[in-house]
Amino acid sequence: MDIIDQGQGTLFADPDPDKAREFFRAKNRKMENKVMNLKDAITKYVHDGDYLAIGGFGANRTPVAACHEIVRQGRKNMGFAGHTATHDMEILSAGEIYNRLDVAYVVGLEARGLSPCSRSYLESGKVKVTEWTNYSLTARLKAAAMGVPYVPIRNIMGTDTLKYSAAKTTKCPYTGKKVVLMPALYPDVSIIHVHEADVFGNSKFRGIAVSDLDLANATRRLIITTERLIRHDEITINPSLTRIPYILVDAVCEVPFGAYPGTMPYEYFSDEDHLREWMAVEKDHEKFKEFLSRNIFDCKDHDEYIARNGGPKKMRELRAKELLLHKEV
Amino acid sequence: MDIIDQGQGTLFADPDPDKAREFFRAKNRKMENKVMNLKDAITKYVHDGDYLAIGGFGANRTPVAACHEIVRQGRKNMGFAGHTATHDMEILSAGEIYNRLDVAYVVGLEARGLSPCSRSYLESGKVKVTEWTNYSLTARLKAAAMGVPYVPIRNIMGTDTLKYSAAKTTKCPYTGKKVVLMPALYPDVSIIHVHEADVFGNSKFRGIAVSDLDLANATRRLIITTERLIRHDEITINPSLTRIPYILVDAVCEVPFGAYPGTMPYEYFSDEDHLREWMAVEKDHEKFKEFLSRNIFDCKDHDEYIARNGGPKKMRELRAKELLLHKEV
Amino acid sequence: MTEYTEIEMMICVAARELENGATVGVGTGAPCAASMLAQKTSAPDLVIIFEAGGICPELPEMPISVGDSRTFYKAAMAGSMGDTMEACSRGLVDYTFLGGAQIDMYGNLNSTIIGTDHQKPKVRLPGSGGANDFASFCWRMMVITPQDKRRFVEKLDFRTTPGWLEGGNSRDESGLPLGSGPYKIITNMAVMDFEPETKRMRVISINQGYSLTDVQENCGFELLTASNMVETLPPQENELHILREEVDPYRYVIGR
Amino acid sequence: MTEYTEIEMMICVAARELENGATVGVGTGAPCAASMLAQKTSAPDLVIIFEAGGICPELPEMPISVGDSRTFYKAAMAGSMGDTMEACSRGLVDYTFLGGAQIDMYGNLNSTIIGTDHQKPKVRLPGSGGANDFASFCWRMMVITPQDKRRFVEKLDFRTTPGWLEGGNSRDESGLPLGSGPYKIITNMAVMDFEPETKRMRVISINQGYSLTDVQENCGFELLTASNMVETLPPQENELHILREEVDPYRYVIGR
Repeated sequence: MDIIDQGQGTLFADPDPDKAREFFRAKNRKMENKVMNLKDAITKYVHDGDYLAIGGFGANRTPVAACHEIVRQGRKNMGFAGHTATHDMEILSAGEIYNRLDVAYVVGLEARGLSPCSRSYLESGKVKVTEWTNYSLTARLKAAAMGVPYVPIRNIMGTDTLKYSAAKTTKCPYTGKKVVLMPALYPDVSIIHVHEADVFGNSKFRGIAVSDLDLANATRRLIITTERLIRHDEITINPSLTRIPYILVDAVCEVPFGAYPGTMPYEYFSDEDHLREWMAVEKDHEKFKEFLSRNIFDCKDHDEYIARNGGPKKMRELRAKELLLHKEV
Repeated sequence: MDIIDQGQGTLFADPDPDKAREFFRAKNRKMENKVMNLKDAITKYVHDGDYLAIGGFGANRTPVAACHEIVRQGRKNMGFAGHTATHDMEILSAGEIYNRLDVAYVVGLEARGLSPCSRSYLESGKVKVTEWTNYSLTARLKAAAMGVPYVPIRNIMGTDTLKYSAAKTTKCPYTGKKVVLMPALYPDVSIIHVHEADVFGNSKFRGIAVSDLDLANATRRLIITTERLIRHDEITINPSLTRIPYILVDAVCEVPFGAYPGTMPYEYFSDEDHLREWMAVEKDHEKFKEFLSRNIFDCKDHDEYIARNGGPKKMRELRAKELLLHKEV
Repeated sequence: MTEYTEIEMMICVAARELENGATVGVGTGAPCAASMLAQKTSAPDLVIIFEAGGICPELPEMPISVGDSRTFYKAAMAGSMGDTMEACSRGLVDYTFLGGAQIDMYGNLNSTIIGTDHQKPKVRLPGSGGANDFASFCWRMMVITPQDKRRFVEKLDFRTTPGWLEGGNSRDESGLPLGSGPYKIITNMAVMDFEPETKRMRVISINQGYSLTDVQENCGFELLTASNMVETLPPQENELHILREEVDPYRYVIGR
Repeated sequence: MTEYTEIEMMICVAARELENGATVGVGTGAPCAASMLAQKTSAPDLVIIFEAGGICPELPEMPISVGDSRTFYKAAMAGSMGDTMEACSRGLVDYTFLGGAQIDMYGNLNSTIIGTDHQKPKVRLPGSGGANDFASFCWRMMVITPQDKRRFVEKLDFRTTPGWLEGGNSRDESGLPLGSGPYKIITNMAVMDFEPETKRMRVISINQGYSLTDVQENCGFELLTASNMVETLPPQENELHILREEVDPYRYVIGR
């Protein structure tokens, strides 16, 4: 196969589908109770050096509690998929848990501005970076979900994004057109936050899926954090609503407000004050250390983090905001 | 790109994504009322010579009424995607509406047996056939949905299914593994039957999706037949349930029992007696002609077909069967 | 002695091959009956997957179609064909049962045409459907089929679905996923596997009432025989009871 | 004369480029404001699409994220990133608005790094996000950006997102979808398009209060000029009223 062009970036995850198949062959298929606390799930399934991917979209339906726990447990040398990684990236950068990064969108928090912490970590030279785009990473997950080594798409050609990626340009044998091959991305472990899951891991969520369906398929190990556990018969009564089937899931952790301070659609809006506080405090090393102690290291769990940041009253306010109740006058 | 192996079958649809893009560029994007009767929709959007694909799965959530109307209007020389085509294929074969066929699964009605009519039409030599598999056709639709000329998968290698397909085997430049490239399939027109749609074409259905989400994206023109029209605000109140967005849709036709005599999940089970009658009567040319007159050519529309085959009482029986009410004792 | 029919025999033998906690991609008929029987006997945690999208249903009765509403009744998920086939392609599905009009000594199957002219066949059969997909992707492919010379042929009229291809290493070299392939062939007369080096079909057990000669005489190619060939354990009382009373009370499959 | 700010000016000018019934893939900030303004003025049937999956929402207020719950409020569909990007790739999306730290004369954009060492950049920027995707796939890419020499540069530090690449036919030859490319660049001083042959940036209208000299002096490369260069129509009373009262009453965007 003639390679017309290729990126010089490093491929941080092996796209070989047969190696992935060997892993999936050994994966448990039984519908068993997988409920555990988040601490144990992170201990058991997230290891130093693993390649990690995070569901949701930056600060939307993002498993923030899991990101805190990863930092609290001090994971290091991980690979990370920066697939519109905003507040999740900010947390993981604070812990310097990764040293290999696939970039689509990083260091920014969209309209909110940039994270000084994420930014200086990436400017430090401590992180090996390969460039992609949001859709490129989606396509890489799709290739893994399909159990193939790559899928062809039609972006990034002609840019430095290709040059610093690990993609390859070839010619389509049907049309003679150039396509760029996105190598399959099989993360070692991923975490997805959902509205509802049963004890086996059958999961439902509302709102946009972002890339989570392909991510759930692509990842070797999957931790689900859920706002609520539900009875299994709430799954089986309408299996059309299942977004992630139990067979993909290794652990189910019930974490109410698990996406806070991000948005959980139909549940609570993002806490913009707290997100601003994060970005502001990052500018002062000492203050940031103190802030991280208060909000992550000295918190036993996410319940305590919520309690320290306004507790039930704040959650009710964010719910009202999410539901746009201020418009109902 | 080195071709290791390739099928000798004919490609019945152009996989060129730029030609598809030109079509989609001109496609109406406005959220307009697209309700029309089925007769007009078939007249307007299904043309002699077009490449046709049918949603659902054989006799499950299949737009049977639309298949009847195509035969009633006497379409000819069409291409057809035989993607687990069972009762739909049987109807279309009775009308000899196609002369080019991509085969995944045809002539059979699964556990029910074979259709003599479909079979003899394919044995007549009047139909040009290219071989695929169910997943190959799904992958071809996925490639079209993605706007790329092909996707690689890992089946059919080493078989005559590849030899009589139009697929090509190449080597993956990342892993050195062989993959078989499935050329994009952009049907000219497709019909999908759903439970509920608004007047713009935003559609919801329950149960398995089969390949209909990719099909809806891949096809140039799309007719939705729906059990019921619903108010637009039933879509917007929970847009997570929209399976097909209006922007893909050209016509919306309200056709209650539109999948009869097939199954519509949660609504009515298949009429096995009537399906058996179809297969039995096909063995006798004269009887079959008479049967087709009674059930298709002499019927004004699907309402009349339903009335001639048991009407409301039969529909209630099939609903009870679908809901397994006989088990509730 | 318990009475049983040959189809009951094959279903019971097939069911035993499915270990608890495995995944199986099935079609309608005997494969589905075997999987349901396994769930109700030795493999309560067997996970059934249908190609059209039904994942882990509680089958209330025998489905007529692999896409009918029974295939996702009380399921874990009513997904899509992509969901199922992608799961198979990723290696999440252990077993599949297939059939065909013809099978050769390497377990390749024909369900496309009888005759030699593809564009004008003597007999047009349904084609691959999901068979080639399942056989390409699932780890272990099994076949339940009557044993006769017209089915077990030296040369297929059309190789629809991959077995061990030309035997030896040919399957691994073909590009199909590594380590997958035909596993057991279950007929009314015997159970066969494949000799590990040549990948040729090999008799490993013979059903009550038949001899190796019967098996070979009803096969169009030379069969290998295992050194420790045994008699197939016939259907047991409890297997037959569950098959007849719970799995297929309306005799959709066992009444054929 | 009506008073307005430069950001208000740019949003009003951008909004007018979106014809009724078109589709637009937008980000947060000015692009979203321009699209919302267009919906409330000349393009009531403009269809807004967000990269994370929101398709045709009724935006109740300015989103903070292109994936927040406002982006699929009362939407036709809350889909996925794949749904959006595939629609763009198939040619269903007409317009997109992008930005960047640097832009060159062919409309290529940099939002990745400032500096030359990619592994240890002087300034790390967010990267492509969906910008490269939208610019590759959508038919017409537009940019809303302040005009200054540090942004409008001779040579990008990093070409994140494709414009007309090296000009001429280079984009068509690159493999990117045919017929797509940069369309208009809207700044506080002028509106530019691209000369059809060379694909170089060309001034087509100049905003009130600025001269061609101002525009050229705040640009790091030589600008072409259209033969029929005009004065940009300034924001109209009704545009400003709707922008201020309905589109962005909390001044999230226009208050910056």
